Amino acid sequence: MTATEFIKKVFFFEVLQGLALTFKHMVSPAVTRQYPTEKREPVPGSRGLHALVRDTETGKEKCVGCGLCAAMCPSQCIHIYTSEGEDHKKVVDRYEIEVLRCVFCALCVEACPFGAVALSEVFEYSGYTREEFYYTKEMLLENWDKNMAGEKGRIYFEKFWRPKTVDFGAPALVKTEERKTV
Amino acid sequence: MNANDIVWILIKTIGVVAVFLIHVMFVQLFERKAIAHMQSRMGPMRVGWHGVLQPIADSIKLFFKEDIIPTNSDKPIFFIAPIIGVIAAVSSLAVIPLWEGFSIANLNVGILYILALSSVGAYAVILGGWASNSKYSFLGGLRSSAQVISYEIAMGLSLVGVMMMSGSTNLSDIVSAQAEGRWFVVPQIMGFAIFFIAALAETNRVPFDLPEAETELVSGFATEYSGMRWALFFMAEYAGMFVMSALAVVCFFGGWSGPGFLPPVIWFLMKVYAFIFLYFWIRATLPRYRYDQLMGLGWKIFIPVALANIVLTGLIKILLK
Amino acid sequence: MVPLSWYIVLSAVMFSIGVFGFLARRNLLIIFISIELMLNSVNISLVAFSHYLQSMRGQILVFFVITVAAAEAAIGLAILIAYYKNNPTIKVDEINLLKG
Amino acid sequence: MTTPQLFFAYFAVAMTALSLLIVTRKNPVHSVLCMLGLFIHIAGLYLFLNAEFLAAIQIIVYAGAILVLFLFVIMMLNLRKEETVKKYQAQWPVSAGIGIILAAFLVLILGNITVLPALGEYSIEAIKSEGSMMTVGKVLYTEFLLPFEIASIVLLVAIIGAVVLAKKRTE
Repeated sequence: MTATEFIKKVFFFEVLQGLALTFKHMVSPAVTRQYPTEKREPVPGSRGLHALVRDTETGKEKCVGCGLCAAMCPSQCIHIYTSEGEDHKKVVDRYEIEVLRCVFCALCVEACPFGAVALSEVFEYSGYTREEFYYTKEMLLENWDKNMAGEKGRIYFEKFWRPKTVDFGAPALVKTEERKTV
Repeated sequence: MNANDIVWILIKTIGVVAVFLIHVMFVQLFERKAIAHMQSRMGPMRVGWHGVLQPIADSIKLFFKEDIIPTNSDKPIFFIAPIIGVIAAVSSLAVIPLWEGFSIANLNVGILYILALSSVGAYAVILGGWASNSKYSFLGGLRSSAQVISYEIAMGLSLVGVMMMSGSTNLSDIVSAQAEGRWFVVPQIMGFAIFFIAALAETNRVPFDLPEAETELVSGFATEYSGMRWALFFMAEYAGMFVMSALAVVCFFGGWSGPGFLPPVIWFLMKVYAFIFLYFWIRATLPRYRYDQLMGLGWKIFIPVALANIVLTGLIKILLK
Repeated sequence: MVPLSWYIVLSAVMFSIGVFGFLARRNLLIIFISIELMLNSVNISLVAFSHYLQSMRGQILVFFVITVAAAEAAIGLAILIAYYKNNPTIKVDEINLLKG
Repeated sequence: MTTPQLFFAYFAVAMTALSLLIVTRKNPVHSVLCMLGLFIHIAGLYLFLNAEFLAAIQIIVYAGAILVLFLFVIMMLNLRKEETVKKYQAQWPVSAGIGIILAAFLVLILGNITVLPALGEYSIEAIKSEGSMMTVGKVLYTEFLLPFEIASIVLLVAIIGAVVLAKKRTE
């Protein structure tokens, strides 16, 4: 042990350094956010509670009941029941999602050719029973009306998903950093 | 002693204990806030403005919590242990002089009285840990017993220098001996360092909180305690911290003395709270010691250094005569 | 004013209880504690005498008794532990290595 | 009875009861706890007899060191199974008889003891004016200097002896 080391040890030099560091942190502002009163805006395109897109023209769901989303879903939480309506058209009777099983991978949104299913930005939902999270078609449509209808829904599909059958015009070249900032 | 004296002593006692209970409630808010800010957090924010009413909410919660008694515990000892702790810690307040001429009992053996009660306080931890009949509690109790008897020696020896310089063990006399800013911390810097570190060990605070090391022993001796009984242990710990800080202020930092623009009691409390803040500051900074390091430090470094300090003080006192 | 004889009687009664404990118990630790009890009862009488005779010698003697008691406890418990390592019992009637 | 006598009566009853509890408890830890209560009462009695320093020493050394040592050993040996076996030796009635006879004997002999009135120089006022610690110190370091030094040697021998006894044998 050299003389400097000895002196440092006797005068608790390293302990004092540590104390100085903690003191510095004490006078610097805290980084925590007071969550329920002070919320962070969700990033556009973030994956929250499911929604079923309502067609503005017909006033009904866009979904045609092809079942691609249910086929893609890794946690198998989408259940679709269809029947034959007039003119041999497929009618979606029930479209149900078990939200508690969902892993929010958004493969269903990617799979859907019509842009009929979406993940809204709602992330605060809670309840006392499991049954509350068995979302039926009506609940999913209502969720769309409440959270994603109008311009927000359009931007959601145009910027992030661009489903194959929907015409968004010429693809605008959006640079990566711009996408992040939207 | 007439009836008037007895009434006056009762008033003083009740006043000091009441103020002290409020102190215990709010010092833990102070601790949570201080440590939170040192970790770039905010601490309690919900109850009242910046959480100032949090201690009251906590005490109500603790008061109504279920009092769980382990089946195979030794029930009488399990009940008595926290009470011993809190009585020992709170009675130490009796000799602490808050300002000139004010202490509940102006004992001639003040320092010895505090040391005696702090050693009785160790029983709370040992017996509580033993009576819980749990391995964690038991290990916590054993660690505490060994730690407290080792560090009490170093602590007593470190105060001998102060006793030699003031020629008294009466706390008021020690403060008067430091009049006009001749604080004993300057000549007794070695004694002060040992005293402070031993006080950390004696009150089971970080970095010597081996008896309640969370990562190893869950909550040490207090693992099986809940509700009010746990709160009594908690109170004893904070009371011990207050008493040790007050003892440090009285013995090394001139007690209630200070420039005249503030009343003496404010000076005293400011110094004590500076010390309590130092406890929290150290808790936020340092990691926990290993147990064998702790014992080695106590026996191999602090006791010899404290003895050397006594010899040096005596030599200098004779030379200056 | 409390008469001196009261202290002495208290001390004598405590001493006798200590003697009983020393002779009757099987647990070696309790026997040690009984010895401490006897020493303490003697200390009480010494301090009482010191007070009533207005002399310091009784108190000084108590000081030395405490010293010896500390030494005795340390050595006694060390012997106990050393014995317990070889032969795990602390009942005095089972500690009979020297019995032929 | 006057107030001091009432105080003494309380102390006497409590101390006798605690002593009996100490020797009759099955569990050594309970005995130790009663011993702690007894030490605190003894310290109170010492305060009553104007010996503040000894009262403090009684708690610091006896309660703070010796009794913790006992407790430590009891816990280290962990003798829970010992509680189930009988606690007295076979000859315990004889021991009880000896205890009672000794108590009766001592009380008969010493029950009426008195001392000559106020002989020494250390009256209550003298001790009060100087402080209990100062008076003890003065006598200890003048008249009893040699015994004091010998006491320190006794303690040193005890330390070394305890270390040697409790150490593990290394070949």
